[in-house]
Amino acid sequence: MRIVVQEAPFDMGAEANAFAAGDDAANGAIVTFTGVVRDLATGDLDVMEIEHYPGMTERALTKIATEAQSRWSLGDVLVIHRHGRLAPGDRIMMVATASPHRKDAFEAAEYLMDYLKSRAPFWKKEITNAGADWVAAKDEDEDALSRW
Amino acid sequence: MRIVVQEAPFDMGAEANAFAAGDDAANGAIVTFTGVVRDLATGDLDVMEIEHYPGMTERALTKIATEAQSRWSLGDVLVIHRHGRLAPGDRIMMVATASPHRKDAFEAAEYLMDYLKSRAPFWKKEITNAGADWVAAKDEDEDALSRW
Amino acid sequence: MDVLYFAWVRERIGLPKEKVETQAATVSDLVAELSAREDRYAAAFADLSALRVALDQELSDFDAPLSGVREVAFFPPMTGG
Amino acid sequence: MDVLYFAWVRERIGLPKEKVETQAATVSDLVAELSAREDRYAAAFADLSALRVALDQELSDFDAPLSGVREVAFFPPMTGG
Repeated sequence: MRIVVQEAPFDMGAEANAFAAGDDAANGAIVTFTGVVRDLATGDLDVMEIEHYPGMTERALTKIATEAQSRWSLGDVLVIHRHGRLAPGDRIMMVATASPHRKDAFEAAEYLMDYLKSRAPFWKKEITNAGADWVAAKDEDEDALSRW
Repeated sequence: MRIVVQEAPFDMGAEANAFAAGDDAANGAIVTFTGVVRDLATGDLDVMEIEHYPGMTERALTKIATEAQSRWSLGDVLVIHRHGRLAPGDRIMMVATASPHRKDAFEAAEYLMDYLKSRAPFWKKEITNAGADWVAAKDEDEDALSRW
Repeated sequence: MDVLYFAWVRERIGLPKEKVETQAATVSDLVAELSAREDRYAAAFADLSALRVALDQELSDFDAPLSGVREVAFFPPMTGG
Repeated sequence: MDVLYFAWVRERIGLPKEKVETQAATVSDLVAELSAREDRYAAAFADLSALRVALDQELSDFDAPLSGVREVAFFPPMTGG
């Protein structure tokens, strides 16, 4: 398991390759999810600022990843999440899962994402010419947890 | 949409980065699935040989990807599938999806995988010291189609 | 008409592709015609439930008519991914 | 006890962290105590349904006892990923 919380950008492709390189050929299925800063519908997002809770963040991510490993047959799990100032198009975070079964790899990645959205202490703020707004949590993200 | 059928190895990380680079920041969610040649339980797989049906393969993959694009809100779709001789640990194939919504990106990638398993004309043969065996299609792979 | 064979169908029949002159109306008729030729065809086509067929590179079935078809392919269930 | 604030809770209260000497038995008691201090606290804690609380870096709830707790954090629902 590798949990990374950092301000610096990360290279999604290099991380995916490094993750897969650790594989022992027992895990035929590798899934990655990468989150990218979306521009607003109005197209005027200047900066996305991501605040987090140092200490709790790592604990929460580790707990979520450990739970995923106990629920599915996983060879390895990777979680990377950035904080600080990001621009549209920047990668915010990624998760990766390796498993002998594609269903497990997919489900575990979705589980990680669902919990990461609503149970890891990150808060997003969108900054435009018009001002700054904290992103509101979505009911659908909270609801997504009920399926697990 | 990019559909690639090739004998040569591909660089999963480079492909993932190239796929994401084409993104216009409207698609916040990128999912990749990569299939790796698994060793056998007995640990003695020497070579996996993948036969395909040139011409039909590209048609079938294009049809599957086009159907995925019509079902989900996707920015782009990538499918790469190798044929020829592969060794344990080699990457066989990958799919990638980009979408404004993580649910769409995940579902479309799972759909691509399910159809690719049972509806694209590839056949795997496992070669060990003891001989060569064509991999039998699994009922569970055929059954997986019924959910779509 | 081009007839193609893949995977163990190809191995059992012993060739990947051949030209077949036929008046067969359906895929089943063609299968019967080929099976009557030689044992290796009869062996390959013994269990049709273990086979798939594509007509002009589109998956089809054994009842399908062959009129206008230029390429027929026989193969086992696919195992991609 | 360390009390931490994040996101708009931090902005409304005007600081990220403070030491609080309190005999509050539960999180709710602490919230009431802070809210009584100054308007900015009362404003931040006006709608508890819009807030989450963590005790020693584990998500908890407003009924939870504070005995033995060294770090309390208040923040809005999380929006990671």
